[in-house]
This record gives sequence, structure tokens and C-alpha cells, in this order.
Amino acid sequence: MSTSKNKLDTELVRELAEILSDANLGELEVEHEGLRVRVSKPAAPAVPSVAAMPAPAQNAAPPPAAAVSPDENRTGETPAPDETNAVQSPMVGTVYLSPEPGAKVFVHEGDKVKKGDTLMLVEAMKTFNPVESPRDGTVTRILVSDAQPVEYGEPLVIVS
Amino acid sequence: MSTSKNKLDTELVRELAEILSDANLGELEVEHEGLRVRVSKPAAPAVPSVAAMPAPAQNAAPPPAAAVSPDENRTGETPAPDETNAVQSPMVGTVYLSPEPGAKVFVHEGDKVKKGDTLMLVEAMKTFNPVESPRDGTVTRILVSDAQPVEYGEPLVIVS
Amino acid sequence: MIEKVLIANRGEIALRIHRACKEMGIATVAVHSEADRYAMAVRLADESVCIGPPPSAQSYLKKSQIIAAAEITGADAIHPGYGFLSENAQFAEMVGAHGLVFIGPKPEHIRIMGDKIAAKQAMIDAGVPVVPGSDGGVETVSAAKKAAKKIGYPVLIKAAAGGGGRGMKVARTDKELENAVRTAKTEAKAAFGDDAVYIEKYLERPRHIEIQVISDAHGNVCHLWERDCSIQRRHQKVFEEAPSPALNQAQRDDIGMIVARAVEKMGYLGAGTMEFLYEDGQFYFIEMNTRLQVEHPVTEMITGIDIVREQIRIADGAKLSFSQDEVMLVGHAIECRINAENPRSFVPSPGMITDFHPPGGPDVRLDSAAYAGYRIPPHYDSLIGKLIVHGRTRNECVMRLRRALQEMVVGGVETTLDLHRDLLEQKDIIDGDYDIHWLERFLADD
Amino acid sequence: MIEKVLIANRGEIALRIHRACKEMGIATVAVHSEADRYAMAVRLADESVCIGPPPSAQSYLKKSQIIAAAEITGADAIHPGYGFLSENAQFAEMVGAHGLVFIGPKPEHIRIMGDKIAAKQAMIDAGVPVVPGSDGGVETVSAAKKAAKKIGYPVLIKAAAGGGGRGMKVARTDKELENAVRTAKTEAKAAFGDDAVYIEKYLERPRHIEIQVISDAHGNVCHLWERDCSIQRRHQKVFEEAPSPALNQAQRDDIGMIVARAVEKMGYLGAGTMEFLYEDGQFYFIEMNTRLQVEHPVTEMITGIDIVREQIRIADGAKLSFSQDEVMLVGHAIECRINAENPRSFVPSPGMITDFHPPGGPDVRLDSAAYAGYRIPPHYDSLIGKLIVHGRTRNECVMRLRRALQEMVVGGVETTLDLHRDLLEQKDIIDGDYDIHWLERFLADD
Repeated sequence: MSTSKNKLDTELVRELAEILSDANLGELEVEHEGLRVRVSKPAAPAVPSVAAMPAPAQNAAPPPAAAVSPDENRTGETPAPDETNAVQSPMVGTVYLSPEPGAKVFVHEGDKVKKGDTLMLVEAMKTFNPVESPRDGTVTRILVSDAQPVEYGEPLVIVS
Repeated sequence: MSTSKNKLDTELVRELAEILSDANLGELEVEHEGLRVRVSKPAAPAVPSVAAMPAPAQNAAPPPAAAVSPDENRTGETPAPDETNAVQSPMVGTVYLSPEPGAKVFVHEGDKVKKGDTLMLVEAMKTFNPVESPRDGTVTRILVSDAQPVEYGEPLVIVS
Repeated sequence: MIEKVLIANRGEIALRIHRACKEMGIATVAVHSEADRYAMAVRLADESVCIGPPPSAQSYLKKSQIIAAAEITGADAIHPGYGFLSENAQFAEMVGAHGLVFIGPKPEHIRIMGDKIAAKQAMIDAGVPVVPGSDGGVETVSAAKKAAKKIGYPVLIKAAAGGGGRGMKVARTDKELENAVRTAKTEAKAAFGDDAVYIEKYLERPRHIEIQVISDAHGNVCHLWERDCSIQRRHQKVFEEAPSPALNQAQRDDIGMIVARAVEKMGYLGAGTMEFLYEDGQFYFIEMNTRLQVEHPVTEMITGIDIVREQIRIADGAKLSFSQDEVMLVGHAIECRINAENPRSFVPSPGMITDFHPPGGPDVRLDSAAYAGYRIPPHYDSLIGKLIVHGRTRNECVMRLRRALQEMVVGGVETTLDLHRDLLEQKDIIDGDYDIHWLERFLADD
Repeated sequence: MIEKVLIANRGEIALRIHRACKEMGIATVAVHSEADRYAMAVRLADESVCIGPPPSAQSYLKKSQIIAAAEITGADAIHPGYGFLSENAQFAEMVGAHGLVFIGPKPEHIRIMGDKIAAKQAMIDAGVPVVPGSDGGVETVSAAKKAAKKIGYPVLIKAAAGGGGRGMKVARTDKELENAVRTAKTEAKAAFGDDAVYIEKYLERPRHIEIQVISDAHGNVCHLWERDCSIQRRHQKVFEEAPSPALNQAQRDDIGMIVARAVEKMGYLGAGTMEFLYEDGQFYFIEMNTRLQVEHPVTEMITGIDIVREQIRIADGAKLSFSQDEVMLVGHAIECRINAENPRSFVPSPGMITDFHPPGGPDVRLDSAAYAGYRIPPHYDSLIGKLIVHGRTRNECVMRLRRALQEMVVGGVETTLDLHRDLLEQKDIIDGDYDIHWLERFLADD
């Protein structure tokens, strides 16, 4: 894992991703001198791969508590919000909406925030990690509740 | 990890993406002197059932003599004739084109025949069963050779 | 020396036989109806021959076509599987008359065991316990009443030529008996062309326990323990296990040796199964199946013996590859029959299997000819697979079976997988506490 | 009492652990990277937690994220599988420090065995035969020459911190040794940040034979016989079998007892494997893997023991469920590793598996997390399944494996199935006559 590679690769990857997007491709793979890069679009929600993908847990009848992770259940209850401007959890942990129990929450829906403002905390292994706003904007939706466990990449809040 | 790669690849990739689009292809892969590029369109929503049918025998590599029945091999050698007017074997057995060894064949290609005329015999378990023409017509094609084993429903001769 | 076997069957058992042959270096010929052109055994076999249109009577039951197929392919033996021609003595004779080896018992034993009255008499002669009943057929209603008085009600009226539960009636009084005998005779005549019926004691809550036996042409006979097949619906087995949760090792040894001795006395050749009802510590012979059984894999999993392989070896004149002392009994095995049927109404569900994902991992076996993209034809029975699971203990086996059932996916058709998932949650099943009526009661209550 | 296990791994071994848990009534938590959202273990687990982006360093190797996942799901134990964090002593310690059970050995044993020089010394102390070599590291070229003179050429130069064959050089003369030591030190420094190297006797045509051991916290230790893993390519095992065709029962008993006694002396806990080179009747310790091995199923198939189940029981404080006398050795088992790779160039072939049809029938096991429609991510190793077959004899096993390989279909990606089909036709494989260089020679000749 040489670090020099990382820098130079990401440039290439960015460029390939642009091409993918521009040319409206599904997948793109380049291999050259020991380096291989593949970029692909997420499978569109319409296509046959869904049908072809058996869902053992759902089909299999009485599995205890169904093989769906808790958070998937949760978001399943309400119509999925537009997550394009969502701030995602940078880590696995427990999310807190206020600095300490009983204190005021960092932000409410409708609040204006600046880039770098703390939106919430994620606690993992006894350390509290601030989740900062990536941009100036308005908090249009808070997607999690206080003290809820979150996984990596889980949308927490929408700032648009 | 040469840096030259960055410049060189993306140009080529763009060009390949264009070709893919222009030619309305699904996927395109190029390999040349250590460089491999693959570009593909997002999976189209049309195909599933055909692709979903695995062909164990054909894929499975070295099965002795391949899992294809002899007659399938045979018809595979020549372009399949139009079998709409084919007379099929009524049973499993051995087909004979003449009443006895050395005798003249019942019919030649091009012969005119009447409904009920004997076209060939199928022998099974020491009994000889005549195959009769189902209609008046012309023998346009004989699909089997003398003393060949045939299965049920195998096309023997075309009378049109 | 058998070098090419024609498999005169279809579905999972055709594939099972193909597998045994390939593992012995023997070439295979799959015969098939027009409806089975894309069957797994046909695709995998070295050669295949279409023998007729979809109806069984014109294909899988067509003796002449099957023998002709053996002739044109140069097969030297025929394995009949189960069902179809497997217990047809005339077919076994024809196979022999054409210089081919029939992989199964001698025609005379098929014939005796095909006649329930003769079979019962043969068992009495061989010292096998039978259900108390009329000594031979009952011709008239009054003869039936006399026999019933001797046996004691309730009694069962059975067609001598019957099988699979067809033509069976229960009577608890003289009056019920009158109707039952008349109806049974009429039905037997219509179904089998033979109106002979006989009477037996009707057991209230018996288990169905069967003993697997196998013998070679050199006088060696072994029993391979029992299978408990009490979980049945309309006399069709649904769920089978070995060993039976109801027997202890002494009972198992006893009945096994009784059966082995009887089979030895008969001079029976090959694999066979003696079926018993078991109630209150007593065994009652009901019939002998002179063929491979659907549920043979549960025995294979506890003994490590490949029964189909042994059948072929025996037909080829070889000795059994083990002695009675070497027959192991390791752990516990359960089989679930997976049918393409609605899991409650049992209405068949033929059609295209769109997804097929078998369970894997330790001690899980799937015998199935299904695959993703396979179209189940509507012409035959609805068995699409058998899931067989082994564990070191019955509890381990049950737990493993549960997780295997949860992994398995069959898409596009309805299957009885859900019934089995339900069964594995029932206390009686978990405890092994059931009789042959348990499943019907469970389904009625539900 | 362990009630919920977090599986800190991916692919087939994550599924393997999930299966063992479900069969014990234990709930499962699958952690996964963003690339593994649709992985089979994730779909089947009771709960799942995404722990990071696709690169292993940011997900499966991220200790804090895995422990956080255990905390938010309330898991009480972590099974590390193989690879990733399975032999990371620091992780094992962290798991314990957070009040969770690490399903694996004690950190100190992971640590000792992770250092090749310390491991070898520990084995010498415990009476295990080792490869003759330098007693500890060689600092200089002249020290290396002195050691090589004592051992006798050819010799092997190895990185103390190495593994998987990286940083190994052969030298047959003093001159070769000079270069080899210098290169090895440079490479070791670059690869492992530690330039310590040591010297061992180089065996010309050894077999790789490893002994599976397992011990509980109550002083009970059993060995579960050996596995022969000589068929390797670039030090990666390809095909494994048990028992080894090269050993007789006396040799098997001897080495098994030597290993069991050494493990007992160490106070080692859980499952582990001692790897040996074997040549001319002599065993030479090479390393001990302090974790579950990829090839553990071959041992499971000949012993009937579920090793993962035992690991969990041991971590939970239970006693081994068997004694050494009860460890069976029934028949023979072979495992084929099926990789998504070109079967000759071994170039990985990630992508969508369009068709997936596993083989079935008796004594065939498939451990695979693949399914039709699954997209193999390009970020991880290319193992997509392990086909393990058992037979009463080695010949039966080979024949069964052949037919199973012929049945199996994986469409959409290239796989090494064809390599295994080829191997099973080679006389040396059929005869069991091979050493650790056999496969490389075979591939070079081809």
C-alpha cells in the first residue's frame, strides 16, 4: 500500500468516472502495468438483476426477526427521502443530537447552518466525533433520532 | 506505477466509449500490450430468462463424449432442414430404408408417394414396423441413413 | 461387467442413478419423454433417447420402447428407479429375456410382494410379525364379518392388488364393514381390474417404520437399520428420519435381524424395504417394496453406504462391500420432500423455476434435478427435490435442517418448503413424538 | 453464554460461521463494507452493519469500527474467520478489553506464532521437530554462510515477519547466499518494516502436511488428524485432502500426538493448525496458524466434527464435545478451491455470476457465498467457493469429485473449475503422488 499510488490513482479514477458519466456507460475498466481500475454505475433499480437476485432471507419463511438490518427496517417505514444532499455517518456508532443528555440539540429542521458547524455527534468506543456540515445551507430533514445506532455511510441529516 | 498512464488511457477510453455508443454495443474490451480497457453500457432490462438457463452439460468441461444425444449431434452437422412436413419415427428403434439387406430402397428423394405408401421400416425388439406416408406428395429429403438408430419423434423423411 | 446403464426413470432419481454410475466409471443412457427433453439427467447423461410423448403410459411405462432404447445404445443393464416399471415383474423378465441385466430383485420376488395376500403369507412363513387379519381374501360380506369378529374392531379393508393407500377403508362396526367391503371391492375392480380384498386389524396411532435390507447373489444379507416415515399426508411420505426416535438399540437390532433372516430365507436379491406399522412395542408387517425407496438417502447418511452403488454392484455379481458388523449407525438424518405444490392446499404448481438456490455447508445434501430456468412439466409427480441433513445427534440434525430450510430458495413456483419450515417449529416434531396420523391432524387444525 | 456473534469477515467463511451459529441457536451480526451490501452472509444474518468503504484497510481491518458494530448491536462475541484480523493479537486484546469474547486463541499465542523465530523456538521447546536452521536471525552475510555450512545447502532465506511465501529465497551456494540474504533483507524491510531474516534447510520435494488441533479451557486437547495441502501455486493452496496419501496410520498417530502434547504444554486455546513440511518420513515444523483454516472442511468430513461449532463452544467455556479416542477417521475427503480466475493465467475475473448451479447428491458439500445474480467485487480475494467431497475410500472420493465437478456450473465469470477438472485426470493426482512443487511443474509443462 504505497501512498504515492493513492494520489495518482484517484486522479485517474476521477477522470474515468467523468467519462463514465459523460458517455452514459454502465461500467468501465482499465488495466495497465499492474494497475487495474474499474468504475461502474450503481445498477439501475429497474433492471433484471433485481429479479435474478434471489433474496433468501425474504423468501425463506420463518427466519427469526427476518434477515434485514435494523436500519433498513427503519427507513422502510417512511417513504425514502431524497438523499442527494444527505450528510452520512463517517463511522459506526451511536448518534447524539445534543452535546449531552438533556441539553439543547445542535440543530433543528429548518435551521440555517454554515460549513463546519457541528450537526450531531457519533459516539464509538467511548469517543464522541462531531459530524460537521459539509456546506452552508439549511437543515431540511433530520433522518435519525437521538441515541440511535448508525452504520457507516448511513444518511443522518439533509443540508440543502 | 508510471504516471504516463494517466494521460494516455483516458484519451483511448473516451474514444472507446464513443465507439460503444455509436455502434450501439453493450460491452467492449480492448487488450493491447499490457493495457486492457473494458467499457460497457448499463445492463439492459430485457433478457433474463434465456440467460437464466444454465446448460450444465455444455459448460461442464470434460464430460466424456459430451452430454448430447447422438441424434442431436447428427442434426447439428448440417443446417437444420425445414421439418414442418417431416414424418417422425413412431418409436425407438433402428431405421431401414429397404425391405431387406441389399434390396432396393422404398423411396428416393424426388419420388412421388401416395398416402399409406411405406417409406421405411423401424425395427424394435425384432419386429419391423412400416413408416407410412401421411399424405400424397413428393419425398423432398431423406433425413436418416440405413440402419441408423432413431428415437421417438425423430424426423425421418420430408414429404411435401 | 456392467459398462453402460440405461436409466428407466426421470426426475431426481434418474439423476441419483446417473451420479452413482459416473462415480463407478459406468456410462449412462437417459431415456425421456418429449416433456423431459431438458431434464437434468438427460443433459448430464452420456447418451439420451426420447421414448415417447409426455403421458407416462406412452413413455416411462412403455416397456418395448425402453428395451429398444437399450438395444440401440448398447446398454447392458437397466436401472428402473422407483415408481414406473420398478416393481413390474413382467418388465424385469423382459429385460432378462433380452440379455440385459435388471438392476433389482428377481421377478418372482417382485411378483410375490406385489400381491399383498401372498406377501403376507410369505412373511408369516419367514417368521416376520404381521398385522392380525383374514387369512387370505374375503369373498363375501359375511366372511368379512366373521374375520372382523376374530380380529376385533376397528379393522381395515384393503385391495389385494392395491398400493399407496388406494382402495383402503376403515370399519368400526359390522354395519360400517358391510358398506366398506362393497365399496372397496368396486373401487379395487375399477382401479386394479381385480376385486379381491382382505381385512386387517386397524391400529389407532401407529408409526410407520421400515427396515432397509440389501443382499447379494452370494448369500450375504445385511439390514441397514430403520427409517421412520410416519409423517405422511394421504399415505404419501413427507418427512422421513433415521434412526426412529421411537426405538432403542435393542429393538432396532431385533427387528433388523428378523428382517435380514426373512430376506435370506426368501433368497431375495438386491435392495428392498420391509414396511411395518409400529405400536406399543410391536411391529406389524404391511408390505415389502422390492426397489429403491425415495427416502433411501437418510439411510445413506447414517451408514455412509451408497445404496445405489451397491445395487449396481450386486446386479453385476459382486459381493456386498460390507458385512453386518461393519454397518455403522452414526448420528441422525432427516429428509424433507420438496414438492412443487401449495404448502397448504397441496395443489400442484408446475411451471418455470426462475430462481434455484440450494443450501450448502456441512452435512447438507440436496438430491434434486431442478435448476434455475427449468420448467416443471405438469405430467408427472410434483417432487422437485429432497433435502437431507445429518447431525451427530437428532437435535443437531433438527437445528441444521432448520437453517438449511431458511437458506433454500425456489422461485417461480410454489413449494412445500414452507410446510417443512412450519413442521420444524412444532414441538411434536422437535420431540420426535408423532404417529402416521399426526400430519393430517396438524393440517386440519391449522 | 454467547447469544449473539458478530462475524468479522466476508465471503464463504462469513457464511460458514453464520451457519454454525444458527445451528446453535445463536443470533448473528454480519459486518460488511459498502462493496458487500448484497453478500450472502449479510442477507442471511439476523442483523448487519456497514463498517466502511470497500478497501479492507477501511472496513474489514478497521478494528474500532468492528468493535463499535458489536457495541451497537449488543453482540457478545466476535468470530474473526481467517485472514483479516484473525491473527492480530492486538485486535484479540481489544475485543477482550471491551468485554467481548474473542472466538480464537489467547493473544499471547497469536503473538508468539506470528513471529516465525519465536514460534520455532517455542516448538523446539515443546518437542516438535523443526527444519534445521540458524538459531534465530542472521544479521550478516558471514553469519549466514556459517549457518548454511552447518545446515548444508540448499538453504532457504526467510523474513522473520513474512508469511504466505513472501520474502523467501533459495540459495544453493555461498555466492547465491550472499545475494539472497541482501535481497531478502531489503524486501523484508520494504514489505514488513523489519529486515530480520533467518535461514533454514531447503527441502527439495517435500509435501505440505498440517495437523489440526483443538483444545478447550479445561485442559482437553485433541488432534483431528492431518491434511495434505501440497498442491499449491505461489504458496497458495489449491487442492487439499485428508488423510494424506503419504502417511500410514502409525505416522499419523505419532505426529498427531506430538502436536497435541506441544499444544497442551503451551496452554493453547481453541482451534489451530501446525503446518509441516514432510520428506522421507520426517516432519519439519514450518508455522502454526492460530485460527480456522480455509481447508477445515476436509477434516470435518472425515471426522464428523463441526470445527466452527467447537470453536464457539470453547470460547463459551464449554468442554470439547469429544475425547481423542472418539475422534473418528472415516473415509477420505478432498477440497477444491474455486476461484474466480482464469484457470491458466490466474488473472482474477470479478463481475456478475449469471448462472450458479452447485453439484448435489451424496457426500458432496459446497461452501460458497455465491449465487446467481451476485456480483463479485474486485476488492478482495477471488475465492468464490470450496467444493468438498467425501468417499469411503480415496478412489471413491476421486470418482465422486470428478462427477461433482462435471455437474457444477458457474456462468458469467471465469473460474478455476476447469483447472480442477484437469487435475482430476492427472495420474499423479489420482495416485496421490505429488509434492509442493507438483502444481507449478504441471502448469509450466502445460
